[in-house]
Amino acid sequence: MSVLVDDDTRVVVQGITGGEGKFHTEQMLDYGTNVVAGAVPGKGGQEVAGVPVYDTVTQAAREEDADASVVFVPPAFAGDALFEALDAPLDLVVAITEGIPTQDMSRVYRRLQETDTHLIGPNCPGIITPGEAKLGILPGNIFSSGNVGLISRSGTLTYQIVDNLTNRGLGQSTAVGIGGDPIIGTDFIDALSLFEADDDTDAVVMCGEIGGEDEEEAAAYIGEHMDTPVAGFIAGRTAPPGKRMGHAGAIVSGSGTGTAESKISALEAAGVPVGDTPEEVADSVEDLL
Amino acid sequence: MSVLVDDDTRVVVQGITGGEGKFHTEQMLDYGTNVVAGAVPGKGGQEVAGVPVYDTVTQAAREEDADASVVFVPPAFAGDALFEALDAPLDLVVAITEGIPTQDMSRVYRRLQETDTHLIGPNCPGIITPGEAKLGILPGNIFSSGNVGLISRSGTLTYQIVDNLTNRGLGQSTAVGIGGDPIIGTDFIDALSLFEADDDTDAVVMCGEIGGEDEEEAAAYIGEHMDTPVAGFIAGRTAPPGKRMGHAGAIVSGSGTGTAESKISALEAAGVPVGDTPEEVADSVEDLL
Amino acid sequence: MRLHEYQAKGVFAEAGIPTPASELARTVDEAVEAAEEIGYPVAIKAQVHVGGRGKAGGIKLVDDAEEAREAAEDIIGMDLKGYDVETVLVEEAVDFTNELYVGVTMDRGEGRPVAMVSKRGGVNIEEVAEEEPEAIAREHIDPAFGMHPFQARKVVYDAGIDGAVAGEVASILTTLYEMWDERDGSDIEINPLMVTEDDDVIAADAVFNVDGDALFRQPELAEMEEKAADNELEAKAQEYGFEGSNYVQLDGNVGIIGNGAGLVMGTLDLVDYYGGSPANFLDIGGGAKAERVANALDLVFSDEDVDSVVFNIFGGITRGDEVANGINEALDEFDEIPVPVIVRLAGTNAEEGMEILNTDLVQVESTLEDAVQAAVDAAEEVKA
Amino acid sequence: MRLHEYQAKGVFAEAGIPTPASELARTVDEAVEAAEEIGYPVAIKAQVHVGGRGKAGGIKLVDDAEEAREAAEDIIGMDLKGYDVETVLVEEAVDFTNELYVGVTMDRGEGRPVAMVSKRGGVNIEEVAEEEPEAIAREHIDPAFGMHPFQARKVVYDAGIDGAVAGEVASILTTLYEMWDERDGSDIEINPLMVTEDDDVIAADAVFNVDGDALFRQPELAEMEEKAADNELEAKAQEYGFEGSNYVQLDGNVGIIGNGAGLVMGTLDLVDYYGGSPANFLDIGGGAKAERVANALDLVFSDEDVDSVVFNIFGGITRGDEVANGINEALDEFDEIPVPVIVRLAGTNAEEGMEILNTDLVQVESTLEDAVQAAVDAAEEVKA
Repeated sequence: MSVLVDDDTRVVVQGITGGEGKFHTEQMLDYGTNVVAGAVPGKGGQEVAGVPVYDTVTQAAREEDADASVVFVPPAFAGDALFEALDAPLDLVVAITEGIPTQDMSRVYRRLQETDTHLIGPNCPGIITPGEAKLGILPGNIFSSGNVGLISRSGTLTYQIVDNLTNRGLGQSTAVGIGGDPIIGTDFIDALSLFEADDDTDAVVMCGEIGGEDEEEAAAYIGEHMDTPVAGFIAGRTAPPGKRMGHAGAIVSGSGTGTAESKISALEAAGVPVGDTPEEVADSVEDLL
Repeated sequence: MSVLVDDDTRVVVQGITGGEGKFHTEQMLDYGTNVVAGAVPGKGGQEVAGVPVYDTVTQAAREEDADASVVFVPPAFAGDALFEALDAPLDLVVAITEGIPTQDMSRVYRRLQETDTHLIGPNCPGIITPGEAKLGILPGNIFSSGNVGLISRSGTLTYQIVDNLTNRGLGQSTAVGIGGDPIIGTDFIDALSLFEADDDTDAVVMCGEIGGEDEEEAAAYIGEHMDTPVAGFIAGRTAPPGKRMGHAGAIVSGSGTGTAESKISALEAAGVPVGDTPEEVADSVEDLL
Repeated sequence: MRLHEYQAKGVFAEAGIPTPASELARTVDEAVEAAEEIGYPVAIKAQVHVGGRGKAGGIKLVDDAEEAREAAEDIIGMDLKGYDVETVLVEEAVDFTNELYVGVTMDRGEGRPVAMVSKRGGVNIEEVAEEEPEAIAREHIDPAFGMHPFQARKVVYDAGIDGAVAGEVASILTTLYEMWDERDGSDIEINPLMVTEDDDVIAADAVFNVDGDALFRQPELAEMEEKAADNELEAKAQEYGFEGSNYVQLDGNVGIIGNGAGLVMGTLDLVDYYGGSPANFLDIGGGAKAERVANALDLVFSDEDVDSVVFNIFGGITRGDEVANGINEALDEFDEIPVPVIVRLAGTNAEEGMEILNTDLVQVESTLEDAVQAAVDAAEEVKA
Repeated sequence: MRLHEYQAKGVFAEAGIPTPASELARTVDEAVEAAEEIGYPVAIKAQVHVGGRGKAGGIKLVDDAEEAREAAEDIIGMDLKGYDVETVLVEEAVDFTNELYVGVTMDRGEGRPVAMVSKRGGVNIEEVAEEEPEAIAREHIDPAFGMHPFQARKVVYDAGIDGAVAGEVASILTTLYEMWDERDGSDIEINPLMVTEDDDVIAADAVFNVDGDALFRQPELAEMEEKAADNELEAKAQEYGFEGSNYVQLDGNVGIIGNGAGLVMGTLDLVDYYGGSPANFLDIGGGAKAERVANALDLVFSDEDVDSVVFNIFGGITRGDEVANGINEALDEFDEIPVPVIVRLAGTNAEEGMEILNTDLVQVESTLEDAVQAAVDAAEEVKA
């Protein structure tokens, strides 16, 4: 078992004819992901890496029986691409695109609430069930199959932590990068509840960062609803207020919400050990299992 | 028992300071309706017919514990007034206003689907539970209390049929004018299902007219879901295609949908006797009871 | 409210939709001059609100000045299905390889707009809808969000539009929806949307119907509403304030006046039921003020086909006695009542009202059935 | 992206929101001339992106030319919390009886905009929000429908705004929301919105923050983005293409370069954890092309406070050996490496990569912890 993606997930790549889209389609195919179609307006009938391209997501989903998509569409058109994926409808949409205007995402998020689709991202590395499928740009080779679930707002920091886990033989059930934007689809709580319900996940690592209050809300959720143990990490302890740290969502507001301290203390209050270093996170996971 | 309104319904009148709003507030109060507030922006603090006026519906609902409204707001502002009523939120909104632009109603209807509010109208005479309360402009004195439910797209035609019923001693549980516009809140099926669930309604009269396919859909619903017997009447048998008959919704389309024939045969196929005259409708009701 | 083809094309062109070169002409000379300017072949098209203009002889394709003059002479001033043709549109004839259909309308059943695209343009789309519904691709629009760009593409590709023009057709559909949305359209369509050999697309005809209830916020379109109505009686109705759909002229000889659309429709049906033939639909609305009643009677009397009138009022909030006084006052204004008028009052204080009515001028009946029967009988007598 | 006060007021005024008469001045003479033209009293306000300008001496109210000259001399060229003041806004001083607050921002928790109104204007609204949250009325906006007119009224009346100005405040809030929506605002506010004795309302200050990710479709606002960054290092970062938030200067002496925002933040935290102090945040993004690596190093070397650099790359899709080659190439471009650089590679082919790195120029560490520790130690040594 795993969360959201597995061997059977049938994937459309939106924006497959672009540079990134093409490259990562090949990478996903190499990893064994079931990429069944691409969708790019005006490019219907072409092929990319042996995958047939359709003009619309609806056509791709209908003709190839796809149930998920990965979105590499440029920011100016990504909002529309997400609406298209929700409309198809697909069960899972993974939005890799960075730099989507916040108001576009606000509208997508509004629509998302009315659907049963899981949206991951945007501005995220994707999701991987090691040995089965990856949807996104994650480097498949650093992951290994196991019983640790991983949720993270960041990309390379996730890889760092996965590396620490894998080096100790702690494999992953599924790892999901939920993205560094202020408005995202699947949030910590959504992902935590999926792992809680997954029989093959015995511990979860939750890797947060400054900005917003999702980690605080997740802490409350963990305290009330989770039996599966959770270990935490929070990046950005040294970030000054009012400055964005790379991610559009990683900012401590002037009024002092979104600080690392607030998140760490909320998690610790919910019984979640928060590591000071990635190594300490791996230590905690070993303890929890 | 009754449907949607009774003694306990606490009513806000939106647009209470206008000519119609004021007149019908007095009429409703005379009938015994529990009109507890008015709402008109900028008129907060005034009184109309002894009823306190608030600037917003939210304030009126909060301060006076209202759960329903009647809307007399002019067409240009009525769409906004309906959104305000849905937002409050109220359980029941009765929109009397005629001439609301169809696109405004399309947006209201979209929002309505996400709420639990019952919207009656627009372009309707309102709803009455004889002896308890009336919300709208219906002439209270022609109604009498009894066990016949009545649903109609028209105003005076309803009065005509009620008159025929009352003259024979066939009183009404509740009568609801659902309105003559192309896009309305409560449709035949909604109202039929309410009467079906009402213990004190033993027969229903459904008074339709040309335009749209609501009557056809209602016929299918009656055939499948109704135990309470229904009698029907359809106005507009002699209307030529492409011409609106007074009501914005009363039009047989060029392609031939919305004809009286289609509606009558659908109803008859569902076992609903359709009278040729209002008197025949009353005959049918006597037979059904 | 329906715009004329030339008005609709003006609005389309302003929004950036390609339309053929064209000029409006009111005389034969103007038409020929316009044809010369545009260059042959041109189409000469009657500007009246009638479907199937082509079949009825209202559209002619001409190749030179002589033909243009002949066609203009034929069309200007002709009677097209009951309408006088006063104006023609002289328009560049476009060579095409394909005719498409695109349109946006309100789907009243769904309560939301729907965009439609078909490869079967250039023919009656309602017939296509009936005979081959799958030939029209449809996409419902969420009125909260408006049309997403992907939806325009989706419906165009679903309709099987050729890839060479799909992008351009989607873009025209997007413009069409925006117009529909911003200008309170009820039905907007291009049929045919012509595709040329060079894969250009061009709107060869244009339909633009506006929601009459929204004209208050569409001043530019309201101005286009022709002051001159389609015929004299409808013009008179407008003058009297029986706007829009409250007066509809029909083919029969029994005039019908009442209050409330449903009740008037019901009265029409009863006239038919008793073997008569309705001359009109006239809803005078709530109350029965003397002036409004007088105007209504004058309007119906002006219809030469009318042989009797049934006046059916259900007094609700307004009491029957008040209504009767209003009717008496109105009747006083006529030197002579030209055809029999049968009045029926019902509702609050109906009996008091019927006693008040001046029976020297009108016949009073106490039930709807009796009143309609009397009017039908009276009309038959006149005919006989 | 934050507009200057004068830019924001320009946008507000264009949208029809009343603002005080004002002129921009770059010299003392220009300021005095502007003051004379506007008429005293006027406010002279420093145009820099700093909160609490008043308290810091960046805003002065003057009553005559002499005072104006003095104030302009004080403010123009002053250092305001680290920013050079180059421009002042000379503005009519408005007499007011009340100061309100109105604003629109994105509530990221809800994923939808929120409109805010308060009678507690003229003070730091974030403090009000913390100390007396009920003093701010809030209304969430459905991004599908936009702000309904009733919502503007609702939040204004809920805030307890006086009936005499409620309509005008609601109308200003509506305009504010439309601007926010059409121009991709992130935070827009008026604080204070002054109410005069005659119940006029006027925007005495203006905040307009734009979503940097949306500047591609807001060319007018993008042009307002000051070419001159807030300081030299940030200007250099922009030039090198480390736009927006990818380079942030901090107060410490350990330079930090890495790929990925989370990993760089994590590295900053580790520097702090090991007793060091980060000099900057620099995310060079995916891959490690030689030119980009060289630019990153040059940027961090340009910071005079930097005593050592930790370079932390996690090779994911990009293999460690490729990354190492990129770094070697980049290092070759420097005649001299001015401060110790500690490199740590991880991920795919990390070991191969570390073997390839030129250890004459950089120190290589195999774990994150060791690399950070080494950088902190090196920085301490330089200091000592």
